[in-house]
Amino acid sequence: MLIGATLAILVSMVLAIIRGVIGSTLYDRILAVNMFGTKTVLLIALLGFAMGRPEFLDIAIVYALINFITVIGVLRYSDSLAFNQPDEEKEPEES
Amino acid sequence: MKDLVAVVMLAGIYGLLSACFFVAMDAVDVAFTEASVGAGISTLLMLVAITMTGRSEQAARHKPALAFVVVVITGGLLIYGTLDMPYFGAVDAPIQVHVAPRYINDSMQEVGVPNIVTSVLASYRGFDTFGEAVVIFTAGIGVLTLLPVLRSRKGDDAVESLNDSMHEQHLIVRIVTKILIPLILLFALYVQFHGDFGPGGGFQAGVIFAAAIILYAMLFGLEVARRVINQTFIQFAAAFGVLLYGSVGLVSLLNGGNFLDYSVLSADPIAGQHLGILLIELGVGCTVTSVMVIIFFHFAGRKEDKQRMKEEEVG
Amino acid sequence: MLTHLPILQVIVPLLAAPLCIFLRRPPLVWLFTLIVSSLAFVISILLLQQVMASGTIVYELGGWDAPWGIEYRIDALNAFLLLIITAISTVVLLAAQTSISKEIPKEKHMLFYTLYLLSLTGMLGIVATGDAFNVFVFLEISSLSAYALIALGKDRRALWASFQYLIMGTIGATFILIGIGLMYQMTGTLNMEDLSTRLPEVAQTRTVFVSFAFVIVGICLKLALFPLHLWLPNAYTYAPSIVTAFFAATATKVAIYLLIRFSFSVFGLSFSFTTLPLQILFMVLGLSGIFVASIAAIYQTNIKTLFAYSSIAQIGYMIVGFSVSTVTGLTATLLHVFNHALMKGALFLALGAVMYRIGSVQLSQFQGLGRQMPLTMAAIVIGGLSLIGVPLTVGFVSKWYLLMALIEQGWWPVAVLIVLGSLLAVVYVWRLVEIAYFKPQLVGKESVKEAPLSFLIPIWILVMANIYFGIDTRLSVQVAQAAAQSLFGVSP
Amino acid sequence: MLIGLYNYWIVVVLMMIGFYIVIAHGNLIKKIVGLTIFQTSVFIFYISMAKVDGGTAPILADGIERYSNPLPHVLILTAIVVGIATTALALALTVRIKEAYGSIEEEHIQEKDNQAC
Amino acid sequence: MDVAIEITSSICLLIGSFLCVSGGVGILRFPDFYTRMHAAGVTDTLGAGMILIGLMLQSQDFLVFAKLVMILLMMLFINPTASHALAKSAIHNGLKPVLDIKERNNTESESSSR
Repeated sequence: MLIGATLAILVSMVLAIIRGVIGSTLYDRILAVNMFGTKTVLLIALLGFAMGRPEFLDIAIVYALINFITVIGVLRYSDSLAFNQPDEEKEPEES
Repeated sequence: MKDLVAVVMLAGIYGLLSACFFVAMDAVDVAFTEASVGAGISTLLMLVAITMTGRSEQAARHKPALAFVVVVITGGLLIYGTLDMPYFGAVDAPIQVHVAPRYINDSMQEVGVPNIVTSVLASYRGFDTFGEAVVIFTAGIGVLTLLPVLRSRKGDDAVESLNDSMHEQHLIVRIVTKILIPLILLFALYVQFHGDFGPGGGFQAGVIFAAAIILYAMLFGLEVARRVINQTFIQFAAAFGVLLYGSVGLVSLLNGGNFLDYSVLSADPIAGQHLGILLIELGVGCTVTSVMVIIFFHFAGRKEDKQRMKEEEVG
Repeated sequence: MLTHLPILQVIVPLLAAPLCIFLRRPPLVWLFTLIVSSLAFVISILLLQQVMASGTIVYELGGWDAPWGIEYRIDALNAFLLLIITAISTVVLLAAQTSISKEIPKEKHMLFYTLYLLSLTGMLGIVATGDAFNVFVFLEISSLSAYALIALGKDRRALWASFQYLIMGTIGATFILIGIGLMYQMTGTLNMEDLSTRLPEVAQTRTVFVSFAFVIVGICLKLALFPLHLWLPNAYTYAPSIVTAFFAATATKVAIYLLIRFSFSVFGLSFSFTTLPLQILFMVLGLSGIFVASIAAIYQTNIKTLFAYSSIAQIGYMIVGFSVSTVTGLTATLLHVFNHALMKGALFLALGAVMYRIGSVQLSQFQGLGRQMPLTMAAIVIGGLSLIGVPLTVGFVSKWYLLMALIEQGWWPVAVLIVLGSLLAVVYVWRLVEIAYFKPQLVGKESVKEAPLSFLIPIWILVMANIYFGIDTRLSVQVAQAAAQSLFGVSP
Repeated sequence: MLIGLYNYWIVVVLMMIGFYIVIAHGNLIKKIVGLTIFQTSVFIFYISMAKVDGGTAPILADGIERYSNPLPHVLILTAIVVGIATTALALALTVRIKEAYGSIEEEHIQEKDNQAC
Repeated sequence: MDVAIEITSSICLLIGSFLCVSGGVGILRFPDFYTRMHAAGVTDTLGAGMILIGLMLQSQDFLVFAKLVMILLMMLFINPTASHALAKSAIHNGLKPVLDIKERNNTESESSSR
C-alpha cells in the first residue's frame, strides 16, 4: 500500500511539473511549485515508512516550511515582477 | 524558455527533486540541507535578484555550436570514465571497504554520536567544516562589499507607506505567519541540538532560523526587521560564529591536543567530543544564520533603497 | 608551540579575518592585517627551516590519523610556496593603506582587509593541506574572496571581469570536484599520501584516467594556462592595484603548486608522464602560451593588461619546465615561480604607485614619467629586465635552469623557441621604456611627483630581492632543488 | 553494465545540461541557474556513489547491519554550502552589473565595453 | 486489532492517493488559473491529510507520531493560507477568471502584458 501511495504521489508530481513547464501565467507556476512542494513532503514521509526508518520526518517538516516561505517570497516580489517586464517582450511564456 | 521567473521556479523544483533523490539514497542530512538551500534560500535570492535585473531573457544565442561540442566531449569523457566504475550500490566497492568502515563501526566508541554524518563532519573531518563556515562567512563579506546599503532617506515613515499595500493585502498571511514564526524558531533549535541523533546540525538550523527572520522581513517590511536585528550586531554575530569554532580549536591546542582535537576538552574523551561538537555546531549555526540574513537584507535592501531613490528623484 | 606550526600558519590569518570585523577602524585594521601577515611570514620561515633540517612535517588535525582525519603534510615544496605567499602578502600590505585610499571608498576598507586575509588563508590552506577535498574547500575560500576583491575595482568593467572569473573559476572548481570524486570512487580515500599508494593499483582503469583529466583541466582553468586564460587579463586589469599585485604574484603560483602536487605526488610520475602524452601536450600549450600572450602583450595600451598578458606568457615558461619532467626542469619551474612572484609583485606595485599619482595606467600617460617618478620607473625597468631574463636579475636564473633542463634532454628546438619568446618580452618592455624616458612630458602633468615612501619601500624591497636572488642564488636554488628532488623521490 | 551504471549516466546527462547552460547562454541569471544545476548534479553523483544495496541512512540504530557510506554525505554538505555561497556572490555581482551596464546580457555588456575602449 | 488498523490505514492511504492524483489531473486539465487552484488547493489539503493519517496509524514510535501530527497541523495552516495569498495576489494583479473557453486567449494575453 505504501508503495502504491508513493507511486500515486509521483504521478501527481509529474503532472505538477508539466503544469509548471507549460505555465502560461506566473501564478500557475507558483501553484505548481506549491503543489509540488506539498507532494514532496508526503513523498518523504512515505519513503521514510517504506524504507523502514520513519524517524527522519524532520526533513518533511523543513520541506513544508520552505515551501511556504518560497510561496510567500514569490508573492511578495510578484508585484515588482509583473511591473518589471520589458516592453519588447509581449509574451514571455511558452518555451 | 525566456521567462526567467519560470526558469528559477523550475530550478527550485529541481532542487526539491534532487533532495527527494537524496532521501532515497539514504543521505538524509544532505537532503535536509539541499531542501532548505537549493529549494528555499537560493530560489528566494534569485527571485529578489530578478526583480532588480529584469524578468526576461533577450535576444537569441549567437554560436552555441562550440559550446555544444565542448559539452559533448566532456560528457563523453565522463561516461567513458564511468565504464570502469564499481556498479551502483556495489557492496565491495573501494569506497565501502577502505576508509568508511571505521566511521561506521568505531565512531560510536570514538566520538559517541549516533549520527555518523555528524561525527565525521564535526570530528573526523572537523577542519573541512571549519572551512565551510569560513566559506559562508566569505560570501557574507563579499555580498556586504558588493551591495552596500544605499542610504539617502528622509525617515522611516516613508518606508512604511511603501509596504502598506502588501500589508493590507495579506492580512491573513500575516496572522498565520505570526503563529508560525515561533514554531519555526523552536524547530530550528530542535534541529540545532538534535543533530547528534538525527539529521540536522548547525548549518541546517542556521538556514531555518534565517528563513524565519526572512519570512518576518518579507511580510512586515524590511525596515521593521532591520530595527529588530541591528546591522552591526549581525555582522558581529557572523564573525563570532567563526571565532567560536576557531577558539574551540585553539583551546584544544592549549590543552595539549592537536587543533580541533575535542577529546582533550574534558577529562573524559567522549564528553570532550560531545562538548566540542556542541560548540562548533553552535558556531556554524551562528555564522550561517547571520550570513543568510545579511545576504537577504542586502539584496532586498538594495531593491527598496533604489525604489526609494527613484521616488525621491521624481518627487 | 613549534609542533603546531603547520596549523598556525593557516589559522592565524583565518581567525584574524573575523577579528577585523570587530576592529572596524581602517588604520587599525590595516596595522592588524600587516602584523598578522608578518606573523604568518615568520611562521613560514620557521617551517621552512624545520623542513630543510628534519624532512617532512605531518600534522594530524583533530588528532585523527591520516586517511580518516585530515592531515597537513609540509615538505620542501609546500614550505617553499608558503614562504613565497606570506612574503609577498606582507610586502604588498605595506603599500596597501596608501593605495586603497584612492581606489576604494573609505567605508569598505575594513571589508577589504577582511577579504584580503581570507584570500591569504585560502591560498595557504590549499598549499598546506594533504587532503584532496580540503584543497577544494580552501580553493573556494580563496576564490570567493578573490571575486569580491576584484569587483572592488573602480571601473565597472571590474564587475564584469569578476563575473567572468567567477563562472570560469566555479567551473574549474567543479571539475576538480568531479575529478576528486572519481578518484575517491576508485580508491576509497581522500588523503593524498594514501591516494598515491592506492592509485597505482587501479592506474589502468578508464575512471582514473578521466579523473586525472578533470583535475588537470580544472586546475588549468584556475592557472589560466593558454587556451583557458581568457578571464585573467581583465581580472588583473580592473582589480584594485594592491589586489592585482597580490594575485599576480601568488594566485597562479598556487595553481602551479596544485598541478605539480597532483601530477607528481598523487597520480605519480609514471602515470602522469608515461601513460599519457602529457609531456607533449603541456610543452605545446606552454610554448603557444608564451608566444600568443607575448604577442598580445605587445599590442596592449593599458600597462596593467600588458603585464597581465606577460603573466600568461610567464606561466607558459613554468609549464614548459614542468613538462620536461626531470629534476632540473622542475627546479626551473619552482625557481620561476619564486622569481616571477618577485618580479610581478614589484611591477604591479609600481603600477599601483603610478595609478596613485596619475590615476591611470594607459601607455600614453607614461610619457616623461622617467623623470618625474624616477625611482618608480627604475623599479619598473628592473622588473622588466627581469622579465626578459637579463643576467644579474632573477629572471636570468630561472631561464638558465630552464634552458639547461631542455638541453639535458636534447630538446634544442624548444630551447631556441624559449629564447625567441624572451625576445618578445624585450619588445613590450621597450615600448614602455621608450615612452617613459624618451618622450616629452605631457602638458598639465608637470606637478606629478615621485610616489610616497609607503610605496617606494615595498617596491624597492622586491626590486632588491630581484637583484639579490639574481646574484646569490644559493638559497632559492637549494630549496627549489630540494623540493624537486623530494618529488622525484631522490634523496638530496 | 546497463543496469550497473545507468544511474551515473543519467547524472552525467544532467551535469552536461547544466554545463551547457553555463557556457552557451548569454543571460547572466541563466548562467547562474546553469551553474546551480551543474553543481547539484555533481552532488547527486557523489551521493549515488555512497549508496549500498540494502543499506540505510548512516544514523546508528539497533538491529541494522548495513549503512550507506557517510563520507560522501559529509563532503556534499560542505559542497552545498560552497554552492550557495557562490550563488549568492554571483547574484550580487549580477545586480551590480545590471546597475552599471543596464543589461544582464553577455553580448550587450561586451558591446558596451568595446565602445568604451 | 492490528488487522483493523492496517485496513483503516490502507483505506486512508488509498483515498489520499486518489485525491492527490485527481488534484494532479485537475491542475493539468482545468481551463484557467482559478479553477486549477481550486483543484490543487482542495485536494492537496484533504489528500495530504488522509495520507498523513494513514501513516499515523502505522507509526509505532511516539516521536514519529508527534512529528506527523505536526506536519498535518502545518499543512492545515499553510496550504489554505498559501492558496488564499496566491488567489488574492493574482486577482490584485489583474488576472481575471475565465469562465468561457472562447474568451480565454485574449484575457490571458491581456493579463500577462500588464
